[in-house]
Amino acid sequence: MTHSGLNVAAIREDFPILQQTVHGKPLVYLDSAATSQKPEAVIQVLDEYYRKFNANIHRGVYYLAEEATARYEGARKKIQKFINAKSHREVIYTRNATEALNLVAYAWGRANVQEGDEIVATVLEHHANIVPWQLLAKEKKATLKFIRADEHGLLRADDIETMITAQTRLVAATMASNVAGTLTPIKQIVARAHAIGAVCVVDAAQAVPHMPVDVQALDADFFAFSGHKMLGPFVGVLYGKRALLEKMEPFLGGGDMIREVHLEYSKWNELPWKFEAGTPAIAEAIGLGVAVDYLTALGMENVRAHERAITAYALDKIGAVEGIRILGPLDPDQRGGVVAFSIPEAHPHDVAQIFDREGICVRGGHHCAMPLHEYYGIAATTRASFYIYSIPEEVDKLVETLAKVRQIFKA
Amino acid sequence: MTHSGLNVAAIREDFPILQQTVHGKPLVYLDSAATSQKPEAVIQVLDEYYRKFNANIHRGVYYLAEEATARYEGARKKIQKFINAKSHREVIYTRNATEALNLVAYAWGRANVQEGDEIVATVLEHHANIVPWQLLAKEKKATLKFIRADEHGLLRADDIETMITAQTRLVAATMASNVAGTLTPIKQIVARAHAIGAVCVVDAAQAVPHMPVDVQALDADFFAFSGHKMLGPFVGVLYGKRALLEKMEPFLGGGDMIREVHLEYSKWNELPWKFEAGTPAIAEAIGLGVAVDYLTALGMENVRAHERAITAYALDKIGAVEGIRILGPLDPDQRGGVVAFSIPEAHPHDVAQIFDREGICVRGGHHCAMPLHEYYGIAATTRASFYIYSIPEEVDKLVETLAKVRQIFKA
Amino acid sequence: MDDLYRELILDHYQHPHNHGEIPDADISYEDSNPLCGDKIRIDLKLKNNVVEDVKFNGKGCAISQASASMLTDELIGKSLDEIKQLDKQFILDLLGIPLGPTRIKCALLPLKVIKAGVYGINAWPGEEEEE
Amino acid sequence: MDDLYRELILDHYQHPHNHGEIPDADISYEDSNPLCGDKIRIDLKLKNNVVEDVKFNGKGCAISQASASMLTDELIGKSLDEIKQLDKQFILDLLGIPLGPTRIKCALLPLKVIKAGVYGINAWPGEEEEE
Ligand SMILES: Cc1ncc(COP(=O)(O)O)c(C=O)c1O
Ligand SMILES: Cc1ncc(COP(=O)(O)O)c(C=O)c1O
Repeated sequence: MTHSGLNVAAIREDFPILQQTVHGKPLVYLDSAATSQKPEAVIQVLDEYYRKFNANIHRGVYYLAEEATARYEGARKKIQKFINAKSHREVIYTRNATEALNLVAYAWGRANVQEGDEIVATVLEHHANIVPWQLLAKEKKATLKFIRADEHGLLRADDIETMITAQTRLVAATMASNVAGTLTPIKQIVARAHAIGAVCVVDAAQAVPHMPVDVQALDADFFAFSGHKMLGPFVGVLYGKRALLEKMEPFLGGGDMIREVHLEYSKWNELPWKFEAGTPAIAEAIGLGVAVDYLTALGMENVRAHERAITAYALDKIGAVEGIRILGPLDPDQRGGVVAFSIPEAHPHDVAQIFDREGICVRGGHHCAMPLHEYYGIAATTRASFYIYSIPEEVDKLVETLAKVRQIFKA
Repeated sequence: MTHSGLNVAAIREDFPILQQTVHGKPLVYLDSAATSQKPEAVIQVLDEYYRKFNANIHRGVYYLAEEATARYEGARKKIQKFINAKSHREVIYTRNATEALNLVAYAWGRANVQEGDEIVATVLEHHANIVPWQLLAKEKKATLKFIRADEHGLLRADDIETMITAQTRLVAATMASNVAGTLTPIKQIVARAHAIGAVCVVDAAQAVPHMPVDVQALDADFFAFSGHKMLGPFVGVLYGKRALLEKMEPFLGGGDMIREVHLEYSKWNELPWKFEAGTPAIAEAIGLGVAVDYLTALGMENVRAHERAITAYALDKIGAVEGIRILGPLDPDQRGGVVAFSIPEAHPHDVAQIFDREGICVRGGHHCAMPLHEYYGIAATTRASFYIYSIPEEVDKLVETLAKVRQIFKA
Repeated sequence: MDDLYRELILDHYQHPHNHGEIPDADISYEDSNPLCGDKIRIDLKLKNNVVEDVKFNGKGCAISQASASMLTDELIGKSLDEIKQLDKQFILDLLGIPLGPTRIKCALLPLKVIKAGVYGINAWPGEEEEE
Repeated sequence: MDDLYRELILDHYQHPHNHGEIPDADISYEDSNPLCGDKIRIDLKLKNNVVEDVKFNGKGCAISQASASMLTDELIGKSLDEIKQLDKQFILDLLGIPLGPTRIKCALLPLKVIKAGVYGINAWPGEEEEE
């Protein structure tokens, strides 16, 4: 039904968790924006790693270490291609998107943001793209400002122009909102930041898993995302332009990020290792490489088309529920596959709980975007989010269950 | 043969990787100080996690999320017991030991170390317990000093007394050296630090996997270690005294570490979550819990006894090789299960390479402890390190192969 | 009807008891659940260390609101020392429904607020076991 | 004998050619392998942009030392432009042994040093493919 080029039935077969029942009901997983499920290929490569070639990397010359290193670095090159970075040196493994953003705040921000400077974010941001800038602004006595959104969750074009000023050193913006769903005009934001000489940090945690991305076309300075939201294990990625990364001092100190350590001084390793201190998440990076293979084989254009279709269907069906309020743009071309909504009768926590009894996983709360909720004068929402394995029947179940919720809570 | 209470033959059965052959030879894994191998139980729980209850934690009310959260937090309590922390709030998951040490440097160090203060480390440290202090000392214009070791790799008692002075704010010391093997008088170092009002940061990366530890008996302020060196996956732990952690500002900002986020300000979450920003390594933490179960079932006294015995055997056999130099104390009571050595004929890289041809995994290089090597006037060493699955026959193979190396390299 | 949302709980949620504020309260404390942002504030009016009046305010889910409504009902006439004795089980018995670990935090938020108010600190004794 | 340590390599390791220093070198550059700490320094004496003399210094494994010894042998009489053309394969052919990814870094260290010296920068063109 999605006319997307994805064979969703076949895809679902690849995800063991989707074969499960919960509370006696088939699992309906609608929380992929929080974390995605993993295909068999990713689960198996982790298993294989521990059974066949687990070793610490980079410094071992024995077979296991060579194999682990080759696969770890091989995965980096897959990721490089996936986001079209110019060099593998621009791809830094981090713990998650959050750490990637903090790395920029600490290693670039502390050296380049001074008292009186401005940092500009947007009201749509996830906490991961707000709190690091609050901490930085406080330390440096800089000002943190926010580009506003209109009532449809679209960033205000006038704010993009006027908020980013000659005082702005850094612009932090999401490419896709994890609540409103909004696909932001990120290219335009990057261009505006560059026009006044600021760097632009893109939170791509909800973009990279769901649509084709090209960091060079975007001209992003920094670009953060998380493996666990794109079929991979718990590992994150920071892309950074080489020229910027070369100039930065390290963030974390320790093994692997050094070239030489003496009691009195140290010299740093080359990129990307300068920013990878200590033993990294080796198995997880390798797993992310396999996840990237899986997504590449599907084709990210197809992934986007499928999600656009199911989101359109969901907006339609959920939007038809009486009294419901959906956050964000109603045009599926302007949004990713998340639909956050509220109903007057019940608190999202209670909604999510009743959904759980039906085997449906949705999230109730502020989704790590309290300011966005505050901005729209709403305490919390219930959120359904989609991925390559989501099907319209799951949306139908959600809508049916919503009717049950209202039945229970009718005053 | 080890009279240790460990049934090593049965243990070896639990480790799939040890059943493998490499270059047609049975695998002899002697690099556990770099990373340990994983037992079936740990490998299986990771697999089970992804197949049955993968979900993001803390904020979901549905079954998968409840289950993942309960297991993630349950693992924390196992770790708490394992190191005898007073509260689970004192156990913070990090990426690895390196990040744990950096967390202290950033979140405690930057707030408490001032210009002219002293930080004291030791010449035995791993880069992970040197570089963060170099970065901190540089930023704060503080002085970094090093407690010296004697020719047997034992820390000089006089230095412990005289180097730690009224100017000292922080003492960073390893509990067990990853090269010299030295078990340091860590209790005495902590006491000395406390006597002058400094905090003591213990690098326990080579201690926690190998012997009983008790953070309360030790009275350590901070205590860092890595799951991957103790049968677990890629995740680290920072223990910190609650009173200290409560007073500290957060390190990384983002989801989960907050109580409230507003555009203008944020409030932090309770411990330990205040220091866990973003999606953590959920599967890995759960896996570490299972690793802790495994070690607990063996009994850490037994683990230590086994390693002491095999180390004594190795010191004997390797020490008998003509012209060999072994770093560190020769008394097995004073050292953990690592034996780093050099032979005059061949560079450790070449030694390790020839060992690899025999299926033996040893490490050649500086083992992330360049200053230690520099201190002993040696460029690099070859290191064999042991764990619960190591057997004397593996030491025998190592010694035989050493003879082959000398044969190849005889001038 | 779902057993989690039995009549009584819905009734307390939709028609909460002791809802409001006490302008000249002797003790008042507010806290939020970091997992969902729900907030509860409780005001106490005392006479000889015994609760004479109590009101709560806040927005949240059915569980946390019903818990606050039921708990405040129980507080009237209790001494501060008696309040200090209240525990997790007391709340669970009041609610009388099975709760998973996440929802337990919702249920316990009002207790946490009242205890922190009474002890005058955030980390009241026994907190460890409650979680 | 292990094929990795064939006679020729051991010979260059134990009796390296062009070992030493050129005090009045026209180009000299030093670099280390962060993976093992091995260091190589190469000094060049030029005449009309052609290498007249070359010496290397450093401590390291048999592979990196033999590679330096063999490479420096080849440098004499080469122009700077010719040196810029040298690539990974050139070194592997000189050594004539199979190398895993870690040991390749040992083998390529001398080439890296000479290229960085000749280009005068750390990141010489083509570096990407070499790794
Ligand atoms: C003594 C010591 N400290 C710290 C570390 C760093 O551990 P990780 O790389 O897991 O952060 C290691 C491991 O190599 C170690 O041996
Ligand atoms: C838009 C956005 N940014 C950042 C993050 C943080 O990702 P992580 O928790 O993996 O660091 C998320 C995930 O929740 C997100 O949706």
